[in-house]
Amino acid sequence: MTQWLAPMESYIALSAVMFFLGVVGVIARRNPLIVLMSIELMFNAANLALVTFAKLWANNTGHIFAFLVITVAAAEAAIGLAIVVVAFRKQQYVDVDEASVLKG
Amino acid sequence: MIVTALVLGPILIGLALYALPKSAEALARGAGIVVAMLAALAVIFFPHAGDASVHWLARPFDAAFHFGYGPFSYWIVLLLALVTLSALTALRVPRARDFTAQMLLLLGAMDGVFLAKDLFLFALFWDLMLLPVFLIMLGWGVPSHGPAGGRGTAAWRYLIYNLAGGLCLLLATAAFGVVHGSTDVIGDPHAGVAIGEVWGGWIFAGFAFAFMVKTPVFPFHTWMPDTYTELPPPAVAVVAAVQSKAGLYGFVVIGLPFLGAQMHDAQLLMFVLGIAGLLYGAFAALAQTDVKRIVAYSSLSHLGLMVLGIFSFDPTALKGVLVYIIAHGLFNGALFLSLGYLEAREETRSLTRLGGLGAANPRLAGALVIAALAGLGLPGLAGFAGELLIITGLYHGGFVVASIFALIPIVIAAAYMLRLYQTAMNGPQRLDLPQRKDLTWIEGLALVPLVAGLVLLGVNPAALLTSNGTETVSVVSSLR
Amino acid sequence: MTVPAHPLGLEGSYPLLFLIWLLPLFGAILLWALGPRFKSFAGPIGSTMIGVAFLATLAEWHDATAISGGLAGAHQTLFTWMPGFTFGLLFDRLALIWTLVITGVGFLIHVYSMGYLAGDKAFARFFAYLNFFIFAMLTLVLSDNFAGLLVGWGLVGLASYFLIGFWFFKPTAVAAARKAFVINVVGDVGILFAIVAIVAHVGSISYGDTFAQIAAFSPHDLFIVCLALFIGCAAKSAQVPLHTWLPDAMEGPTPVSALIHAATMVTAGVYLIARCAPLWTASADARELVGVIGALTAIAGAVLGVAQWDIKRILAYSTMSQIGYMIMAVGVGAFDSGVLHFLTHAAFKAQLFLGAGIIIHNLNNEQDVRLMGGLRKTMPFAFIAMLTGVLSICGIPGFSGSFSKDAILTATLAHGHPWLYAIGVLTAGITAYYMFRLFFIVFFGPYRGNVDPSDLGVRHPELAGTAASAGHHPEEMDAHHAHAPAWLMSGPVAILIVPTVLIGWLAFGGADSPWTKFWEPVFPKVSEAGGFVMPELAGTLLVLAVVLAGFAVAYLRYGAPKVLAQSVPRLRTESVRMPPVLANAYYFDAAIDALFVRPSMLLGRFFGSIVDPLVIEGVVHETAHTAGWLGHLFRSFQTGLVRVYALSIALGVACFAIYYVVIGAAR
Amino acid sequence: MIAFWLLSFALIATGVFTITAGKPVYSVVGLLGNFVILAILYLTLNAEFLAVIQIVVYSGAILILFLFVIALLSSGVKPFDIGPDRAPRIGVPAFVFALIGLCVIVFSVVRAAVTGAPNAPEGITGQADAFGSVGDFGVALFTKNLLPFEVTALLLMVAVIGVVLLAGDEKPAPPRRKPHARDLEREPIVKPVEKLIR
Repeated sequence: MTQWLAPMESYIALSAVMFFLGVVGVIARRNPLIVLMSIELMFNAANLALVTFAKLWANNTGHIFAFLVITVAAAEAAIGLAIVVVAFRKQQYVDVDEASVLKG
Repeated sequence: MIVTALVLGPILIGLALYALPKSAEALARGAGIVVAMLAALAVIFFPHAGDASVHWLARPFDAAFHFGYGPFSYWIVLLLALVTLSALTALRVPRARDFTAQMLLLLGAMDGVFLAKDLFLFALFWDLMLLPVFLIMLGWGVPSHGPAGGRGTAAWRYLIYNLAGGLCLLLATAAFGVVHGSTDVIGDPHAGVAIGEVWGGWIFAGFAFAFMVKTPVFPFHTWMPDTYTELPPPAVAVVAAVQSKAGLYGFVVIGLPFLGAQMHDAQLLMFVLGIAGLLYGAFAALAQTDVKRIVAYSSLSHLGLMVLGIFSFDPTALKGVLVYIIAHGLFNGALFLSLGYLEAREETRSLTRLGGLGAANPRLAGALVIAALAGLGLPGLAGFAGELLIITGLYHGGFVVASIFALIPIVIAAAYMLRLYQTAMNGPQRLDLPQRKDLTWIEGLALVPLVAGLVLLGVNPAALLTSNGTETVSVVSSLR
Repeated sequence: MTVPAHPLGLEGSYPLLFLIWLLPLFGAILLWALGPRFKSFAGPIGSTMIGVAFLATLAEWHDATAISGGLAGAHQTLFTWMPGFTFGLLFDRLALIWTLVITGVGFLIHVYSMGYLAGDKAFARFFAYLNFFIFAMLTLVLSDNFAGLLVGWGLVGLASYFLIGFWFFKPTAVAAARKAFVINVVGDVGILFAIVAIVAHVGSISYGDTFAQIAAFSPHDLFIVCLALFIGCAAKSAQVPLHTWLPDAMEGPTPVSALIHAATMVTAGVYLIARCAPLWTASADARELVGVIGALTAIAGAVLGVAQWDIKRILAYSTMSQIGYMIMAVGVGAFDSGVLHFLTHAAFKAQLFLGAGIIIHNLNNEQDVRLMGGLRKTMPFAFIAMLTGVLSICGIPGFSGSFSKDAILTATLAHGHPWLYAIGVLTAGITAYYMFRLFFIVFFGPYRGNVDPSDLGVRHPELAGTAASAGHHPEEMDAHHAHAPAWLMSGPVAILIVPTVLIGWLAFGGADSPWTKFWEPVFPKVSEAGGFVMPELAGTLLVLAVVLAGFAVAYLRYGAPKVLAQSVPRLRTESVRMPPVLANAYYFDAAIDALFVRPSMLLGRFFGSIVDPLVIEGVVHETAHTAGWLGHLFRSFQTGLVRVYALSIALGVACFAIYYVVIGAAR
Repeated sequence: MIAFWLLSFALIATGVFTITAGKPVYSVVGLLGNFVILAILYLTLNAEFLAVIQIVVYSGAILILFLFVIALLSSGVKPFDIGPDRAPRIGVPAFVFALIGLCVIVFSVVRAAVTGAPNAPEGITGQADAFGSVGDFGVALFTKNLLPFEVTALLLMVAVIGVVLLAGDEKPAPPRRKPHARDLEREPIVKPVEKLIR
């Protein structure tokens, strides 16, 4: 094990911190673009955890999963951005709070 | 194979009818009659058709698409086919294509309930059979004179009451499956394992609530008069004749074999409710002026008697319940169809407005009087055999007081049935009412299966029991 | 295959019995289905069915009376009604007597009806009902078990319902029919309960098993069974307090009153008790009860007969009174006397009703005796017919009625019931009084048909059930005086004169009479302490004295020439001064109305209009409101803001995370 | 060790910058930095291929996509952060939540460090030299996990079609609801954007 490698717990903790940053972003921001970026942050946090575990278990299935997550993230970003564009066209401005059709 | 066809056939053909053009009313109606007739013939000629079973669920409990005849369900399914046949033949309804389709869906769904040998399947079809009734009430309902208002109200009330029951049934079924490990148990003599005490109470409560709402047992009956009043006559004939038996059927095939201890615990309560319903329905029927409400409340009374019969745990009473289930289906069907004829002719159901029709409509009067006589338990007709056996069972089981209570409604039934018949048919001929033609021969023919059944069963009720009724009765004897 | 002898009779196959039983049913179905096509042939067809049945009954006489190994009568098992409950026909001496009367009198009345109802629109329907009644009555008496008896019991009630309400356009007839049916259902329910108790104790519904196992009942249970059976008898045989339907039932056509409400159906109660003689023999309490009720009915009916003006109602109350005698007789254990009175009563009461029918028919449906008078000259045949009937019912020695009445009274005393005996003798006097009252008012004095009814005190013709309401329907009016030959009506009456006078002689000779011998193998002997055997001649003379007293009073009040001369004002005075308690029949109807009918209707309204919509639905609505309120509460969580949703998801996740970390730490 | 701490500090800093930046463009920049640092971390974890993908796909493709959309929507105007905040204090629970989350993580990490578990499981001491290499990854991807890979292709295709369906509509639909007063105020800002879309 290489010397400069930090303990695995640190990686997991780092991943968690990143994930929470993403969550806070989703909750606190109203700009849909920034919300989407926060989601990307969460994806990457998950990826980091996956890669860490792959290293820990010496099993590259984690890598495969991370790869798939990246793909899904790409698709998600594309669709999310498309929705933003459509919403913008319809409502002529962009605000997450305006998408409140679900209000009971 | 045949049992599966009995369930799926009507449903598929019913759905297929929607492919016909709306104007093909005669064709659709003819198709409906043929399907009902085939169903009846299939039941009559293949009484030994084997079960059809496909295992489809292993977790969290075993479940199967399992249909088959049981000692009770065979006769109920036959009754259902006959009543549906009569109902479809008897009366014309506007938008016949859609109506026939709904009636076939109802037929299939109810066949599913009674033929299901898997509890889970039973619960699914239980909810399914509510939908056609609900839709028919929304689409063809006749406005009620009842206190509740328009037809939408009654339809929603029907659905909500019965879905509440259906939900409890589903939960209880799931719990039963988890506790017992399999739901493929109905009618299985080897599966007669009592459910333990911890869960048994809750499971029984769930089942009992569903069955009591569906039957209905007093005081869960308030959906019934409105529903029966507003459903068009062919549909109410089927619903009142057969659907109300689903709850009793459930008590017999699920309650007695699997939840015997809980049934015993609930005995006193059910006796009180049964007697209350018995008297309540009879007295309430006495004072109604809407002819359909009279019959609706009379049903409450008769169903109360059947509840007493089941909860007496007496083999004789249980035989009586089987006879009375069939008899009640036959005469209720005949009554509601006759009242349907009456309503179609006179455009009113109010006893305050009807009168003196017998002179111009002797055949209609004949149909109504036979149905009414069966309803009041005239000795020699089927209803009497059932009543006699149930009350004998009650007395024999030691419930002398209950058996005396059970006698009172017989007298009251005579009063309200005759009031219904005489007010409408007897008295001086009234010229202010529409003078329509008497029953056509086809309208009379439609009632023949029901009336013939009443007479045959009255003369020889043993036919119902010697061939098929022994199994459940043995369950009861082992319970006592 | 050897069939074991049935405990009640000799097992075998008796095709003629089938014929007797099912021929009327066949006739009923035929006439009901195809009636209108037959037109006036419906009458002959219906009559033929019954006539053949009567002949077949005569042909079966031998089987019914055959005795072998202590068993009398023919028995045939037919089918299994329910597992363990078989249904069969039993044709023994008791059934024979009833079957003879049912088919014999039934046949005569069928013939009579052809004349009485000639031209009626529903001629065929009437004969269908009559045939159906005969079938039902035969089911009742031929059944070998209680369930079959109850089936017949219910079906005769139904036939009676149809025939009382035969003119269903008359509201009074409809109401009377309903009343009769409902009260009879009370009786059915009584028998139903008895069956239930019998099955519970004996495990069978057959007479044979039941009588063989009387020991299975405790005395208390046996009394309950007898009481339940007697409720059925009381309803069917118009015993106090279930008698109120019988006078109203006179709304039906007169032949119906003669056949059903005099000769046959109303005596079913007597049949039942005679059939269940072993039960009554075993229960002294039941004998006491039934005897008292019978005596009570006898005198109550007789007193009411004094106060009636409708000729059919007078006869109806007399029927009630006479059945009271029979019930009293079988009640105290003198079964053969009761059956004898049934037989003689069937003859003379049918005679009286048919005679009255001729009068009513000829007077255009007038039934009020005050509007008759002097008919001795215009209707001599009716006069003779009624005279024999009246002499017979009053118990004038030599006529049938005297034999049976004397037998009953002597037997009552012999079984140790002096009070019942006294009531019986008194009733005989009252009977003579009201029958001769009827006789004098109808046949003597001037004809009052053209007197203004109000001068006679006829105030409420509808309430009195008189002809005013009966005769008003045009359909019915033109029906009569139609093309029927007179012999159709007079013939049966003439034939009936023979048994009315002679049939009682069967019992001549007391203990050595053919009648007593006939019943020896059938009825068990009831021995009672305190019995007193009165010499036959002394009893007859005592009764005769009382009867003559009754006759004398009637003569002085209605028959003396001085009285007849001013009959109109006298009748008016009597009508106006009629004690209300008698005019209202002891207020039985009002009491039943106030105690049962009105409360039931009120309760029904209360349930249907108040409890259902307000109480039960109210509870349900409260539940629904609670659900709605909860929904409202939860709705406020649905802000529509995605971010809030995200926050709640995150909080949920956090909860899980904390849970696992903490739990993990704990482990 | 020190490199890891530096990298992680930078990672968190860029993340915070991403979610707090006033303009989306700044967020994109922050995110870019975040992803690059992440790629380096991947390298430290022997995930060479993923590191490359991270740079190429994320930084190169997805973020460019974001930039395009930002350019499309805002081109010279400032359409964001408009209207009253309908959940103004939502940030507070969010941060509280984040704080709790962090505490939990710290707790569990500290506990793991103290108890020494779960570290590398028993039996997996040495690692193959090839672990994490592109070849290793490729073999795993195209043999054992071929089906998921193919399904991914399908997923992307569906996404592409979806995007075309959603955004490919040339004509903007007329506004469905009645414009609020708030909308009317915004009219001058919006118009040039509409022009651009057309």
